[in-house]
Amino acid sequence: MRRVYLDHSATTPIRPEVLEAMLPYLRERYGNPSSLHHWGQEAKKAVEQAREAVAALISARPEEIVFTSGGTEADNLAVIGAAYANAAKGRHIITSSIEHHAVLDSMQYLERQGFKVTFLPVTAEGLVQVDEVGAAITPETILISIMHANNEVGTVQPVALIGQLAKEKGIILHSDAVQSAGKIPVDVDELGVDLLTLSAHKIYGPKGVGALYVRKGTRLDPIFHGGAQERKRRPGTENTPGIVGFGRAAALAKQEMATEARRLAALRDRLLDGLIKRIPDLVITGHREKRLPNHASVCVKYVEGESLLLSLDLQGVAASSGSACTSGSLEPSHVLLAMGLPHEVAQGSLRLTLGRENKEADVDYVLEILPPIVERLRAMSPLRC
Amino acid sequence: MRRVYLDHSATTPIRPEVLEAMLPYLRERYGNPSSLHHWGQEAKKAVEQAREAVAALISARPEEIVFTSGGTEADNLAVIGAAYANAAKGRHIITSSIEHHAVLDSMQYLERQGFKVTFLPVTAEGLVQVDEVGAAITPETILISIMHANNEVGTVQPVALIGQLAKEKGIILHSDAVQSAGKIPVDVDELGVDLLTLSAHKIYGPKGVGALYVRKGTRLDPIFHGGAQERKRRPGTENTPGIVGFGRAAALAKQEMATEARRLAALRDRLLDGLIKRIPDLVITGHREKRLPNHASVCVKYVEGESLLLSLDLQGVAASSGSACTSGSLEPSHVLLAMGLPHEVAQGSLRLTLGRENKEADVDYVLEILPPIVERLRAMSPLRC
Amino acid sequence: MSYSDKVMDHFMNPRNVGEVENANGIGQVGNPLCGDVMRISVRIENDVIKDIKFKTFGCAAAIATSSMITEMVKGKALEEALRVSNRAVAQALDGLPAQKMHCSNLAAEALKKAIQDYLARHS
Amino acid sequence: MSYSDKVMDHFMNPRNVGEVENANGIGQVGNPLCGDVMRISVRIENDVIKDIKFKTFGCAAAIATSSMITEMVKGKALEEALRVSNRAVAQALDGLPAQKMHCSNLAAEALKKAIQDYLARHS
Ligand SMILES: Cc1ncc(COP(=O)(O)O)c(C=O)c1O
Ligand SMILES: Cc1ncc(COP(=O)(O)O)c(C=O)c1O
Ligand code: FES
Ligand code: FES
Repeated sequence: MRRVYLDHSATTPIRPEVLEAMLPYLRERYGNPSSLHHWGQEAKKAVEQAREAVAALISARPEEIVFTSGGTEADNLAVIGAAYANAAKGRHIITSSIEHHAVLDSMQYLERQGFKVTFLPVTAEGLVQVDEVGAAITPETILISIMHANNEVGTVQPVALIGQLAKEKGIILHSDAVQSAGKIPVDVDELGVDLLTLSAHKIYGPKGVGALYVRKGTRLDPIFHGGAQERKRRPGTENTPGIVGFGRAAALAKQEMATEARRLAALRDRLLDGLIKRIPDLVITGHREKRLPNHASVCVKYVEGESLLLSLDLQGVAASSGSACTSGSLEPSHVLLAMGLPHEVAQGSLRLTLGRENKEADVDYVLEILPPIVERLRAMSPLRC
Repeated sequence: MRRVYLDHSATTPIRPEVLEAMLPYLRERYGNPSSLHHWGQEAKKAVEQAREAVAALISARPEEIVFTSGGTEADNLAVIGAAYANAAKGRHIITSSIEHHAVLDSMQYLERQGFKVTFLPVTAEGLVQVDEVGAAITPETILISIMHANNEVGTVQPVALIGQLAKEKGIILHSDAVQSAGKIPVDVDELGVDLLTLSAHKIYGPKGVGALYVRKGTRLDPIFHGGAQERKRRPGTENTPGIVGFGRAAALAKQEMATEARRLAALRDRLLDGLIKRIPDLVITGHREKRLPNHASVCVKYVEGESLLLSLDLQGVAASSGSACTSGSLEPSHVLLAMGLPHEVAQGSLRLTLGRENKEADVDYVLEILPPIVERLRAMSPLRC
Repeated sequence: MSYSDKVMDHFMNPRNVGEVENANGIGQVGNPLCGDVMRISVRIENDVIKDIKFKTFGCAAAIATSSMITEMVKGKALEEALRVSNRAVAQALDGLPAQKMHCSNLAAEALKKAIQDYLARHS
Repeated sequence: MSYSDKVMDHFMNPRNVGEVENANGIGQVGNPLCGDVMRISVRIENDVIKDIKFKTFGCAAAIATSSMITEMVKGKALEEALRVSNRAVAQALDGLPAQKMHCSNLAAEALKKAIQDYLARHS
C-alpha cells in the first residue's frame, strides 16, 4: 500500500543527517557531561556545540538556551517558572484561548494556586488581537504567553507587536514556537520575547528533547530540583545524543528554511485549493495567509473526524484531527470552538501537515482518495439533509 | 593510550542490543504514540511493550509505570507529587541525609512551601537505621523517601524493613532505586514501596529516560501539565526510541543480573583489597557487605579528589569523586559528611564503579597506576606530616 | 485506535445504512459525551422489526455499533430487541477499546427511542 | 575540566614543591570556599626572595597556581612579589575556568602570608 505521512505537526521523522550526528553519542561517546574525565568532557563539548546551533536558529545567545525533555516541559518551565519567580510583583497573567495544552493546563494549574489568568478570545481566523492584549494588561500583570503558531490551525500570531507592548510595560513575554521554529523565521529580539519554547521532534530532530530560551535577566524558578546541570535551571543527566540531534536539526532547519518554506507553501496551496474544489461544504480553518507554510486544516461538514482519519489510514494516509495529544479525548478542539465554529462542524476537523519528504504526488493522492471517503461518510450522516 | 571506564554510576554505555532495538524507532517508526494512524499505533505498541519490560524488572504491573525524562524527574514527581497530593492528611516527610540531590533538593523546596522534613542521620557505614525511621514518624507524616542504594558509597538500605513500618502506619514510601535496579533484585512488593525511581542510562539504556513506579491507588499530583499521555501523570510526546531502549535494557538486566552481579562483586573485591594493600591511609567508604556489587569507593587521605581524578584521567582511567552531577561543586559530598568523615578526608573521595566491559586487567591497571599517583600528590600535600 | 477486525468490517462495510421507507418509528440520539449523533428508523409489523436502517455521525465505534445492532435485531420481536444491551453489541463486535465503550450506548439508545416512537404512535 | 595546557603542565610537573630549608617565612592558608590548603615557605635575604617552595592539598588549579606563583616571584624583591595578583597568576597560566578563579586566591594569599610572617619575625 502507498503510504503518505501528512502529520508533521504531530511529529517528524529524524533526518538521516541528524541520526548520523547522534550515533557516536549513542555508541562510544557515552560520557556524562558532568564528569570531569575524558568521556565526560567529550560529551560536554557536544552539548555546548548543540546549544550554539539551537541558539543560532532563533538568534539567541547559547547561554540563554536551557535544554529540556521537550516542548511540554519547556512550556511548563516558562509559565510556572516565570509566574512563581515574579509573583511578588503581581499575580495576573494573560494568555490566549488557543494555546497548546502544555500552556493552557499550566495556566489552569496556576489559577488553582491563586493566580488570575485572562484567556483572550481569537478571531474567526484564530488570530489574537493585539489591542485586546493591551486592554487586558493591569498593573498586576507579570506574564503574557501567546503562541507563535498554532498547532491545530497553523495561524501565525502577531507576537512582535505583542512584544512591543510587553516591553513598554515591563511584562515578561513567553511564546510557544514549537510549530513555527525551523519553518518560518523566529528571532527572539524581533519578536521581543523573554521566553520561547522549542521542541526537537517537530523539526526532524529526536523526541524527548526541547529547549526554553530564557532572555538574560529573566527571573525564572526551576520546576525540577537536583543537580547543577543547565545552570541550575534544569537538573538531571543531559540527554546528550538527543541534544546533539537537536543541534544538528536546528542547523539544518536554519540552512534550508527559506527554500523549503516556499516549496511547502506551494504544495499546501495545491492541497487546499484541490480540497475546496473537490469537496463541497468544506471550511478552511485558520487564516488563509498568516499560516504556517506546511499547514492545511479544514473542517469537513457532516462528518466526524475519527471516521475520516481511520478511513484515510486504511488507504495509507496519516493525518490528524486537531492535535495528537488530545486525539484520545472526546471533546472537540478548544481551538476550533474558540474560533466560533459550531460543535458539530468542529467535530469534522482534519489536519494535513506537510513535510520534507512530501511531493506533489502525495498531495494528488490525498486529493484523489479523500472525496470518495467524505462522500461515503456523508451518505451515512444524519446531519446532512 | 589504554582507556578504562570506571564510572558506571555516573552513566553507562548503551548496549549494542539496546541500540539495535532503538534504531527502527530512530528511523522509520517515527510516529507519535498519540496518533490514531498506522505510524502512531506502531509507536504506541512499542511503548507499551517497553512498559511491560520495565515493570517486569521490578515485579510491578505495566500500568503502574510512568515514563519520565530520567531519574531526576521521577524523583521530583514522586516527592513533590506525593507531598502535594496528600497534604490534606499532613505535612511531615521523612528522608535521609544521604539522598541524591534530586530528592534532597526537592525536599528543601517542599520545606520552603511549608512542609516539615526530617533528614535522618546515617551510621558511619552510611546506613539509615530503621528504628530511627520509626521514631521520626508522627501522625502528620505522609511520605517517607529512602533511597535503595546510595550513588556515592554504594550502601544498600534496609528498605524492606522500612516498608513494613510505612505499611503499618499507612504512610507512602518512595525509594530511589536508580543505582540498585538491574544490579541487585528490586521487587516493589518485597520492598513495600509505593513509589520507586528508575533511570535508563544507569543500566546500559539511553540517557533522557526514566520511570516512576506508582503503586495502584497512590495519590500523586503531576508536576507537568499538558496532554493526556501517561494517564495524565506525565504529559508530553513520548520519547519512543528512548523508552524502547529502556525496555530492552531492563529486560537484559533482569536476565543477566545474577551472574553479572557475582562477576562484578569479585572484581570489586579484587579492587578494594588491592587498594587497601597498596595504598596506606585509605578509608573504605560505605558498608563492606551491604553494598552494590560494582561499587568501590574510598577516601584517600591527604589528597584532594579532583587532582586524583585528573591524574587518573591523564592515564586513561575514568573515575569520579562523589556524584557526577555535583562534580562542578566545591563542597565536599553531603553523603560523606553525613557519615561523619572529617571535611579534609571527604575531600579525598574516589569512586570506582565497575561495569559490563570491565575485566580483571582493568582492575589490575588501576591498582598499578593509582599508588604512584597518590604518592606524587601526597608528596605535595601540606596535610601529611 | 486498535479496533477489532469486526469493528473495522462494520465500519468499512456498514449494514443497513439509510432511512427505512414507510418507517413507523424513528429514534435520534446525541451522545452527550462527544456530540456524536445517530438516527435509527424502523418498520415494525406485528411487534416484529421488519426493517431497520441507521444513519450515524460519529466515530468508527459509533458506526460499527449502529451497523451491528441493526443486524442483531432485524426480524426480531420488539421484546427481544429491547433486551439487546449495549454490552451485547460491543461483545458481538469482539469488544471495544475502554474509552470507546460509551459509543455503544448510542446504538442501544437510538433503537430504544425508535421503538418507543413506534409504540407512542400506535397506542 | 578544560584546563589550559599550561595548567596541566604545572599540575603534572609542579615547580618548587616542598619546604624551604631554613625558611624564614611561612604562610599557610585554607580556602574557605572549598577547604583546600596551601603552604608556602620562603627564604628571604635582603628583601629578595632567594628560595620559595609550596605544598598544596587541593585541585589541579590550586596546584598549578602554587607552582606558577613560586616561579613568578623567585628572585624577586618583596615589594615586587607582593604586587603579583591572583589575576596575574591566572593569566600566566593562560587562564582558568570561571569556577576555578577562586583557586588562584589561595596562592596569592599564601605568598602574602609568608612574606608577612617574615616581616613580623624580622621587625
Ligand atoms: C504548539 C505546541 N506546543 C507544545 C507542544 C509539546 O511539545 P512536546 O511534544 O515536545 O512535549 C506541541 C506538540 O506536541 C505543540 O504543537
Ligand atoms: C541515586 C540517583 N538518583 C537519581 C539520579 C538522577 O538520575 P538522572 O541522571 O536520570 O536524572 C541519579 C544519577 O544521576 C542517581 O545516582
Ligand atoms: S466517540 Fe462519539 S460515539 Fe464514539
Ligand atoms: S577547588 Fe579548592 S582550590 Fe581549587
